[in-house]
Amino acid sequence: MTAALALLFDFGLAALVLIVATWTLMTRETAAAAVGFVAYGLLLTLVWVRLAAPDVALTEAAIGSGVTGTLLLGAAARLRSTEAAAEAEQPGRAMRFVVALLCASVSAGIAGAILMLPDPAPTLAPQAMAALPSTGLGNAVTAVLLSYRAIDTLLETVVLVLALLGVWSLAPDRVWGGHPGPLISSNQERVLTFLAQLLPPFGILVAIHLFWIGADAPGGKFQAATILAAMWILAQRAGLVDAPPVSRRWLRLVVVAGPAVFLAVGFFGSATAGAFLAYPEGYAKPLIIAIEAALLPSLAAALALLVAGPPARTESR
Amino acid sequence: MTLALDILTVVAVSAGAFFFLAGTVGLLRFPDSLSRLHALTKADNLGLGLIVLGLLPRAGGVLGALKLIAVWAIAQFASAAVTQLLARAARTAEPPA
Amino acid sequence: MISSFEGTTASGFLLVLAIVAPFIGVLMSLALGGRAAERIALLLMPVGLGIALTIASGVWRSSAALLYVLGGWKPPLGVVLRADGLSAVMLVTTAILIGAAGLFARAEFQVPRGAPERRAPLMFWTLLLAVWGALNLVFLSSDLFNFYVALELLTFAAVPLVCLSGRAETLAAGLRYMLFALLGSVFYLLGVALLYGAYGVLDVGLLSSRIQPEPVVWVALSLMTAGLLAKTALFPLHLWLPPAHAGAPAAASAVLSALVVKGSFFLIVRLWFDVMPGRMPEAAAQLLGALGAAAILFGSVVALRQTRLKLLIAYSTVAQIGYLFFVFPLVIGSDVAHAWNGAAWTGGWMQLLSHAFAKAAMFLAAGLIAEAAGHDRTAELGGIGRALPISVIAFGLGGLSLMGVPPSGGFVAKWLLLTAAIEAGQWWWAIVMLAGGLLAGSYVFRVLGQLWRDVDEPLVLRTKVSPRREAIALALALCAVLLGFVSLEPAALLQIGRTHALEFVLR
Amino acid sequence: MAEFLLCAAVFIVATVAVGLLRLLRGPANTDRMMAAQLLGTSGIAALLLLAAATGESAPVDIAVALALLAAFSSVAFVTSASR
Amino acid sequence: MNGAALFGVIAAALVGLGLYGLIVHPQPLRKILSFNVLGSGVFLIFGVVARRGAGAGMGGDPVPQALVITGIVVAFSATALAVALLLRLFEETGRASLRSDLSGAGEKAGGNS
Repeated sequence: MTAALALLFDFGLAALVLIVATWTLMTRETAAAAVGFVAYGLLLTLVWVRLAAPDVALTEAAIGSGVTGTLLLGAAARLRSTEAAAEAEQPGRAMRFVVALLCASVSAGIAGAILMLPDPAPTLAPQAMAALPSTGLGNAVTAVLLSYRAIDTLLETVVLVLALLGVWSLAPDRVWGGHPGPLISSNQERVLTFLAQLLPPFGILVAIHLFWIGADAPGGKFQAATILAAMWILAQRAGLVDAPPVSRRWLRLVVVAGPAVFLAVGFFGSATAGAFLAYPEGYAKPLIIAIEAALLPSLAAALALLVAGPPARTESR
Repeated sequence: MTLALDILTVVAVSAGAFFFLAGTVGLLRFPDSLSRLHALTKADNLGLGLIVLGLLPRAGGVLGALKLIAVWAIAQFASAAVTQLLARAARTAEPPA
Repeated sequence: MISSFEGTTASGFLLVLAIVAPFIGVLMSLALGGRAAERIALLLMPVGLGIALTIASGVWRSSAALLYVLGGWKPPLGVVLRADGLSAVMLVTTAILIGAAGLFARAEFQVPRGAPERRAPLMFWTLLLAVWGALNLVFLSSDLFNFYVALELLTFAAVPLVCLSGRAETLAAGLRYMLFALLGSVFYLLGVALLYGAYGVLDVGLLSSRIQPEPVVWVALSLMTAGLLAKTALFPLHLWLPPAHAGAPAAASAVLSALVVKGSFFLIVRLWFDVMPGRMPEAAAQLLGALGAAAILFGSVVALRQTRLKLLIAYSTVAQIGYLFFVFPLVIGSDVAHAWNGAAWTGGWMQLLSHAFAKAAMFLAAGLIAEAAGHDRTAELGGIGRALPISVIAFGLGGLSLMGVPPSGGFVAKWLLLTAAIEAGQWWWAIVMLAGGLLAGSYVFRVLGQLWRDVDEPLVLRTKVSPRREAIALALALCAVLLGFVSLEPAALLQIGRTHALEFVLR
Repeated sequence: MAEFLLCAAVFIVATVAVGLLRLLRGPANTDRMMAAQLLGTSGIAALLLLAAATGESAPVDIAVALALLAAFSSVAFVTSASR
Repeated sequence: MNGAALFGVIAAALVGLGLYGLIVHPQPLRKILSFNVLGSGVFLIFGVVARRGAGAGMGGDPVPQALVITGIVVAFSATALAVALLLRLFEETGRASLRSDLSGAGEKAGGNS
């Protein structure tokens, strides 16, 4: 009974995902497509729960749908005037048919490959579980991210820093060092101000909660950082706070601190535990938590600043 | 006692589900954006509220219950504000005929 | 399975340093800002070169790959870094070219003492370091997902370099580059997902011992190869390259054309020679060769029609990349017992190296010419040969190597590939190579003719060009030529670390 | 009891599936955003029911995050549209 | 058909859909959006692979799950950089098109994208 219900749920969910994705890609108006993408992200969150991947579900809810959706919604609104001109550039019907055929065959090939995957599936779950006690953690995903494959995570934080540098590098020279985003006056919308005052305390609590349980339960720094970033963006949008100028030393130190601490712990490991990014026996958990604590503000700042965009003005509020 | 709590769960969750249904029907059937928004608010407030109420006895501990209440509270405040914002956006999108 | 890893070798820690040092530079540059970025970059360049040379000599002396087990976790759970002969050669080349680009760029991206921080210099130096770190990761990692992270690092560092000037056409070029690169890496990642699903490992060594020729593998490898081809800009996926490479600052163009496109090519080689050694289907090898041939012919013909110097050089990159892909039909198609010592293998790598030096030299020379003349329209550059002889000679020497004129690195490369093609009985590639050489000759000499042309009124230079910068371009061009004099004995370095792969080929 | 809760979750997601017609039909993007908002709320409800049915706590945390971010998305929609 | 296989097929379809959008849509923003759908399909394949590898008391293999988390963050960074590029292009030219970007570059051939 329960299994049948679950399968029913899965089928319904899968159909919804497919319908919303198709509509999002095919609809005429880009702003509508961006709204569709937000809905699509919400549905994917449910899919990740069904795939027994709660850590990913949290990340998808926070980043995939939440912050990416914001980015796309904002860009679609800015670019509305260019929609009509782009329409004319669409390839002809025959061309689209050929492309559709090509994409369908790619899909078919991938689907075939997935269905042909061996059974029982090869897995690292037992090894990840067996090694878990030595990390002192209870969440195997966190152990993968910060111990077994810590190099990926370290470099990924560098990716975020590089993306931020890339976005900043797009600033016109005359406003270099200035504030990102447009100037927003405070008290423009009373409701918005109210929301931006009310939600962040909740957000900070939730972020701390997610961060804290991340060592042993689904959650962790990425998810917590995204929620913090979202709260900061909210306050910026409401005009409560201004995005800081990118030349501020403290801002740069916050962005850099996380990866820097990560690297430092890595080198500490090569001195004390025999390998770069290894943790000395018994000190794994505190060191991992130290890394995560340093990463949390760095990631939050980087994510929020990525959404805010390149420096655009020198005048502050 | 457990039976009473179970009954509470069943009743509240069913009522909550009903309000979700009502909200959805309203969202689909109502003629203009503002009345649709009204329907949405019903689902948001009452639907989620009743489900949270129904699940409270099964939350398993104070922290669990607190989390449930937090979900409801956040959704509540957010939806109140968002509804106003969306209403304003809807009014500017389609001015009254 | 784990026991098949011997663990970290002596001086393995250098592999970590080679990757991490540039990124430490990036973080410090951002934190300190202002003039610090340039100093940090210039300070790291000799350090990085030293690390690369030490790794190379370590590989050479021990005749075995260097290994470093990160975090003490051996595969399949953990990630190892591995430096074989190929990695060593690429590390050293990269360190030299990054250093040259850095020295060259000092004049352009210097911040005067006490001046406020400026955007372009800060970004140039940090991104140059980031490109370096990302390339070193590509060369040293031996984990499929870690490769993906490396590819993304490379994209995020390279795209902003393209748009550094902020002009509208470079923004469009950068956006197009970005979209191609993203599509490429997502396809690569798709293949990784399928391979992990089939074998449950990501490490190259473990995977190569488990992988079987079965449908899932073919789907995965073709998706990954297609994605990497888009990043390598192999015809017909080359559309993004010319505007991007032509629009970047000269020093950045040099790095992008000489090194960045080679990063994804390097991964294609890793896939087909390390993950799946000697098992590329004949048809796929011929297809890659055919695309390479098309790239040579198409790129060269379009280069011939260019009216701007930097675009011409960029299209010539499209053509020269084509030669690299002859490695697949020639190595896989030839007698397997000779495959690894085969002329094609050495020729392919020789082509990669000589093109890297020649192309860097040409972009730097073109940058100086454009700086001095204020534009790079070849028709209006008459007389520049008299004003900037060294730059034009550097350009010409690089061109000779592209054509394959003896005695240059390009000649040796093309000669080896040519003989391999004939020995393998695949004479059609030889015809394409000869035609490509002739076409390269036409576009190089056409431009040289325009640059040396005598004009009645002498060309007025906008700025003075420092002889030191001309010397850097010339030195790189000479390197490309001198590669032709190097005995091929060190080519054995390219074989080091291939032994476990060799067993598969010989079986 | 678990089955009842699961049934309720399935029911709510099914109603949302119908509600998503509003996303497809529009006409204004505000209507579409309302549909997304309703989807968010029902997703939260479904997650809470799922958590109660299975006894896991993770879905509740996801629901909390969703509640915060659903509001955030709507604000992003309104502020970007009004700019 | 179990849940993992079902979502595997859906993931393959999402990849195809995203690829189609990426090729066909002329507007860069739609291409970026399509890239995100394509990416989510790829991540779902990892999710399916992870689910199939459930064992040792875990609902899924934690390694691919961790890879997806890294992937989602990278995809977001890519989206942010691409959107910033696009908006700057729009500010500079008033257009948001990849077409005719070579008009000022004096190029005749090869611009047949």
